Amino acid sequence: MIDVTAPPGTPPAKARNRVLKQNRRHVPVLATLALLIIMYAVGVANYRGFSDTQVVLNIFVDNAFLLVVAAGMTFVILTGGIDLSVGAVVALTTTVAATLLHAGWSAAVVLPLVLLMGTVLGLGMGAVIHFFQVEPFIATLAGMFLARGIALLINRNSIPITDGFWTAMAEERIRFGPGVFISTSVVISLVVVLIGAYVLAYTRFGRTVYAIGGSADSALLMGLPVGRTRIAVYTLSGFCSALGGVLYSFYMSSGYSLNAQGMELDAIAAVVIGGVLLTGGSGYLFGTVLGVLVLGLIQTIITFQGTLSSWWTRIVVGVLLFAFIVLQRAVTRRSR
Amino acid sequence: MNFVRHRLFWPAAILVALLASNIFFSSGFFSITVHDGHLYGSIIDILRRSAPLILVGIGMTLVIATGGIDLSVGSVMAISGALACLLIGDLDNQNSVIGVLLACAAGIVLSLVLGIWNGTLVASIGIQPIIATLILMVAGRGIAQLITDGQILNVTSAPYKVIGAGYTIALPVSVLIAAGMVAIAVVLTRRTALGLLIEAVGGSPTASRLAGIQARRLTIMVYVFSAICAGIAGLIYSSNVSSADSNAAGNLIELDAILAVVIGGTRLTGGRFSLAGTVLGAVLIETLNVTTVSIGIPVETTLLFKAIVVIVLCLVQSAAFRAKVLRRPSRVGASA
Amino acid sequence: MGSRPPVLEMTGIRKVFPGVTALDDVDFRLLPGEVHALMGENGAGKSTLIKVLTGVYGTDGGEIRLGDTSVLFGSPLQAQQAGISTVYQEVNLCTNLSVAENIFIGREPRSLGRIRWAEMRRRAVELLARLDLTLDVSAPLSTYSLAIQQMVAIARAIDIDAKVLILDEPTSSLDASEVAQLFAVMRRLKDAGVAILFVSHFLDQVYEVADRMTVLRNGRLIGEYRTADLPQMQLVARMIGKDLEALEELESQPRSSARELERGPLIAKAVGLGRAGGIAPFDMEIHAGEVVGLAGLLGSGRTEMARLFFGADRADTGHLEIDGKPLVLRSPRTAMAHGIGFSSENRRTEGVVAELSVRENIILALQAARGWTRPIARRRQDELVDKYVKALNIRPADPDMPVRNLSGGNQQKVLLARWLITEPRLLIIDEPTRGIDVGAKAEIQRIVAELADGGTAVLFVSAELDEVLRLSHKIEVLRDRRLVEELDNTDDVDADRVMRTIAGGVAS
Amino acid sequence: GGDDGDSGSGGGDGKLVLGFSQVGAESGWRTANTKSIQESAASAGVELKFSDAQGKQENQIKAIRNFITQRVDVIAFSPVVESGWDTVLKEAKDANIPVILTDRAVDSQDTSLYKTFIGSDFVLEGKKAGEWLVKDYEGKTDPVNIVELQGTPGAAPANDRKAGFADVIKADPKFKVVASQTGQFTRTDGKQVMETFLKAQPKIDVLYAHNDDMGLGAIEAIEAAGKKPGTDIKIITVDAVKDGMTALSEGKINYIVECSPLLGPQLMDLAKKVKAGETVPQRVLTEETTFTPEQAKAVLAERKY
Ligand SMILES: Nc1ncnc2c1ncn2[C@@H]1O[C@H](COP(=O)(O)OP(=O)(O)OP(=O)(O)O)[C@@H](O)[C@H]1O
Ligand SMILES: Nc1ncnc2c1ncn2[C@@H]1O[C@H](COP(=O)(O)OP(=O)(O)OP(=O)(O)O)[C@@H](O)[C@H]1O
Ligand SMILES: [Mg+2]
Ligand SMILES: [Mg+2]
Repeated sequence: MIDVTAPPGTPPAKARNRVLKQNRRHVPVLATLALLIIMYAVGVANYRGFSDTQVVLNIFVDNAFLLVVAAGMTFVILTGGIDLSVGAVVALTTTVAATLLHAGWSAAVVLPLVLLMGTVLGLGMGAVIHFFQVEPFIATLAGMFLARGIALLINRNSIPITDGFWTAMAEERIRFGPGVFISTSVVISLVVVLIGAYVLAYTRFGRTVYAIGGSADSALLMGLPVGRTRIAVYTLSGFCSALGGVLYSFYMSSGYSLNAQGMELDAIAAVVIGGVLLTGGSGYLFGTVLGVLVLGLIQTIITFQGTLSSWWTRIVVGVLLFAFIVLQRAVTRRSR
Repeated sequence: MNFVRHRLFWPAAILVALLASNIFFSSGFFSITVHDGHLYGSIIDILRRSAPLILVGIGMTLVIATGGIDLSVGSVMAISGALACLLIGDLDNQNSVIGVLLACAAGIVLSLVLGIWNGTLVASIGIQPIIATLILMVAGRGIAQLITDGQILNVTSAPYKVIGAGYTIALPVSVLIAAGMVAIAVVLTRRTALGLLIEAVGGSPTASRLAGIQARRLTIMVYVFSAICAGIAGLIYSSNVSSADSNAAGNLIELDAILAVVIGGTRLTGGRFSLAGTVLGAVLIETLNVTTVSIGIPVETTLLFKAIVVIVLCLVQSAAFRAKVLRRPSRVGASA
Repeated sequence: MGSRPPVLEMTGIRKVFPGVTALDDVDFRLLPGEVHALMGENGAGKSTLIKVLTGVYGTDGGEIRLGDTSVLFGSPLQAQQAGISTVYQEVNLCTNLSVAENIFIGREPRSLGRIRWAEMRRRAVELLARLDLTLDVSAPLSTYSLAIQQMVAIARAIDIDAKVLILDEPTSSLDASEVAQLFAVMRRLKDAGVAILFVSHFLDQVYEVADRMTVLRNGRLIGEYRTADLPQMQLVARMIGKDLEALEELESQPRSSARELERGPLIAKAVGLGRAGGIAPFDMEIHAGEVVGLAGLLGSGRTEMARLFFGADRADTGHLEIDGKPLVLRSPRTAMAHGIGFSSENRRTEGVVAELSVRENIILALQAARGWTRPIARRRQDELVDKYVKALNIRPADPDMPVRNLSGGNQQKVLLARWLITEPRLLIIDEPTRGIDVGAKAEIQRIVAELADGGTAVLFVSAELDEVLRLSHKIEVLRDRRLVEELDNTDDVDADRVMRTIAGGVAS
Repeated sequence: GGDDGDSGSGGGDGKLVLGFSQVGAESGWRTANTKSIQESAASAGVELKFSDAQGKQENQIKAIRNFITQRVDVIAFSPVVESGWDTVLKEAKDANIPVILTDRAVDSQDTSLYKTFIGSDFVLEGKKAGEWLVKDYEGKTDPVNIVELQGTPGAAPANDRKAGFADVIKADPKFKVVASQTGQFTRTDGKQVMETFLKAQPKIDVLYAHNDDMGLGAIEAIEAAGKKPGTDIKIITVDAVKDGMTALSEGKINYIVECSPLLGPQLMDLAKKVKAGETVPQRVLTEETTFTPEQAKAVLAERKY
């Protein structure tokens, strides 16, 4: 027999080699995690009250919606696509929800309705992308204009949400102790992430997503349901955006057509920082979680710093991002 | 019949349709009069407005052709404009041509440096382009605001105003500058082998590496070119209103630029690119903007209108759509 | 056997691509339990026929009957579900996924929709064992060489239990032992009643396994024959439509060793060159006018060795000496600057740039060497391109056709042309005749011989041992990614002498 | 209220800590606003914790939460939008930290969530603009074609200044808004939109711009079209930043409704009062006026923003 796994050497060598290969695939994520911890440590060292557990929990509280949106985005990017419409869909969801609730509809109707709306929008974009072979970029950009356009048409002003269920969700806190709590949104977002991670790792659909990212043509020739999966991925992203929008409206207890501007970029950034390749086919949802935490942590550091003028805020965000990315790059590269 | 097959036929058709639609609302739309020594009319306006987008667009085209993307163009515009205005403001005689030229040179040189920065992050450190340029996109705006101290810098400099608002030989200077840069880009890419090498790198990085192409140097070059284009666009933008507004300058222009590139038939995955297509795309987008105003689309529905145009555009542009819907339904071969 | 009704029958198949009629009124029948060879030159239409059959392309006419129902598949998936399992010409797998996944994706063992990874790996190992392969099935496929990827593709196909198995040039870069393994499996399946469609440019392989064959030329059906009734020479004549004399002289290539070699100056010398996980440190010399062949089993390290000479991979031990001067190869660029050229075995991902035209692909390396500031004049381009389009008989002979649209073999020719026009002093060619038809293969062998006579040093890698024996003056034998012996290719050296060395029979 | 009882140490118990969350730095006006607050904090001996929200409500909410955890004495912020503050404001209330709104209102039902709101009334600004117009065209009968440059669609100032203006002029049918588009509050867009108006509209008598910058952009367009801004086309804008005032004094703008960014002194004053537990009015209007060219000439000199 020809053994091609083992480099010149003995069986033990082979075992080691295999272990190495295993870990190697997780290096980006591990590196990100490590750097994240370091960054947190730096924060603790520099700012009074940064070590407070609630500071960490707040990062989740403040970014639950982003986490959900980014989770959907992860699926899209893993197939090598991109979804620019997410921010607009979030805005549309909040506006529609707020308007309907304002008009006295019951939450039990509104909630499924807005989720459905987002899903359908995603489905539409996915269909256009697959059947008419339109570049995801334009298709979803059109979706972005459309969603914001509709939102703006519905109402230019921000609409308060006073519905009982919504306010309850907004103010409900799961407390672990005095002043240590998370919001229900956090729970929802984490559930979404767990389900997403499971789907990616353990279901045929999930693996097909990776396959398409690796090579859509090959996947097609291997007899995989490329079209169906593509459409499904954008539909999923649409749903996640809508759900993100709902969480957002919990968080803001209002709806506004200009909400979540540029959230698409935050989501994409989170996904990519988390080690997912924009060309698709490689990366983990857990990485995305880290990506979101990185952005959140940067924002927190900024707020703790206080006294930063608008421009210094931007510059510092850029610098922190830069430092993080370069370190991450250095670590992962060394392991290659 | 043959020109119908041409890649740019459909965008061109849409452009014509948009222009035509104006005639119903403003009769004098196509009339070009001579008005104190220069051409004056809506068409001229459209061209003038397109100039910055065309500039940014052609830079973006080359970046995208190598398989990259440049989100920082807007910030670079803001920075170069801000620096130029700052320097001109410090001149004891704001009307000295030399001083203005030097100030502009400074703006462009700074952009060049920023381009090197982007290029290095992407090519040498190997950061994914979208993140690498996101860093400058965020921090860059801060830097611009730092330069202008968050205020709008006014200059009262006749020579500077010429760049964005002036005319020579009856034509807007900005348009001439844009045309010049397009010419340079065309010559650079098509009269030398640059175009071929860029397309090779974008088409298949590994293959071109094994063919002895030095992707790194090329990549840095295109980011520098993109930044320079953005820098010049920034000068035009700020000169147009004789003031540097570091917030508004080039805000969200990266989206329009990418859209223009894609409309022009360059694929975001890199490889084959078309500068002519991008120019057409840019003009199309600005025509769209002018049209929304001149036919008096209410503000609330402007975005919807854009969405619809973009959707129509990307549908008719897709061969698959035409094959499936416009003609009698027949299966098109899956992309293999 | 003719009495049995065909499992698959294609009649009057037509396929037109812009500019090319790939298939023109082609009939094809596949009987149960037979191995049927589809023969034809590069660009004859074999792969297209297969792609039309399996729903990758739509037809422009004709009918496909599976059993006694008329079918038109919308996608490979549908074809697969209808019991047609296919290995397409180029390796079409997802190299970012693990070996095991590439074999099972779409058919993973599951319970309640949850993929059972452990079982999947176990079954993958078993399956590969049937092909006599031991791989780390959880490693990404990308870490394996092309030949191994090809074996994985085959493993995937044969595991799908199907009425019809289609293999488009599965053996193009396998060597004897793998081919033997594959044929064994094919016979087993055949006895189980599976109908197998087999494409290969290796005539003796065809004669070994095929019961019947169908010959295509320029997209037209030439005829359907029992293998027994059609001697090789006539088959070739039917394929390329040349008369027999022309062929005899093609076939009768003199062995290089026959031609006495005037060994030129030393060009390249490897000193302890090596790469962990790729190839153990080795020493080797190549002189001007010398053809050095690399022989070894699949995965023995030939490609890795070749790549080190070009700096395609960084060596982590030893160094290279060019004209006696030590040289660190940082990138292929440096190698090219010293007159080294390298055509990869993996034309699809490391060779041609699919969307660029034939012309652009051919001049790419030369242009890269000149730098972007000195473009090659259009007239000069045309000269160069036309010369090699003719010499290598690249079809369609349209320099502005995107390479993507060329048949596999023709793409290989384009890749070869790219390096020939750079006129290197040391040309490294890894599997240059992969998927190339008999006529062109002989042509390429002639070109290599000529280059050598012209004073070019050639490092020649091929899975086809005869080819190596015929062309090289010196044969480097590799085993388990280690250079084990260097043979001067004298008349007493022959295939089984080399095989014994490879197998480790001869003390080295 | 404008009586300045400052310089007296607010509560006596050391320095008063004020957490202020600014919208961003989206305009010169905003920057002036920030400056004013920072300077007056310094002069009033207030420790200012400043946080910039980059125009994002999320960031602003985060910042306020942060102030709460940091236990500042008073929280002040200019809401990005009017809705969606109840939750975080409740949190502040629970931590019994008084909240002051500046510049923009919030639409919470429960007004106990904040102590007071100091800032301009955008609707009123719109009204003032309208009233001047009505007065200016008093007695004339032939129709008046108005074009409007709106701010960013959806932004509160844009909505309210539009509404206020429309509200006043609708009384008289001779006033007709023939075109109304967004100029995004920026000069460039103001100029470009005006260029198109000038081509598309046969006759324009009046331009109403929601801020000076758009007006200044429009002036360039009007001049480029060979018309005289201020005479051929009457121009009304809002804000009264320095550049605007200059143009006004040159007669290129006919009327500016002031929207003063200089809330600093009043804010510090209020902060100290609420800290000291004194009662303050629910609504404090910033002293603002309106300017005609003559008035502009007078004050131009000491206009610093
Ligand atoms: N997608 C395509 N577009 C245009 N022409 C094509 C396309 N695919 C194949 N062709 C043309 O069809 C003809 C047949 O190609 P095909 O791949 O079937 O040849 P083949 O018999 O498989 O050759 P080889 O032995 O080299 O694989 C060739 O001339 C090729 O150029
Ligand atoms: N990039 C890589 N990373 C890790 N291992 C590799 C890599 N490339 C090749 N290998 C391993 O090194 C062995 C030698 O590969 P190589 O391609 O040189 O073999 P070969 O002799 O050329 O056989 P063939 O090319 O016919 O597969 C392969 O069996 C493969 O397992
Ligand atoms: Mg073929
Ligand atoms: Mg090999």
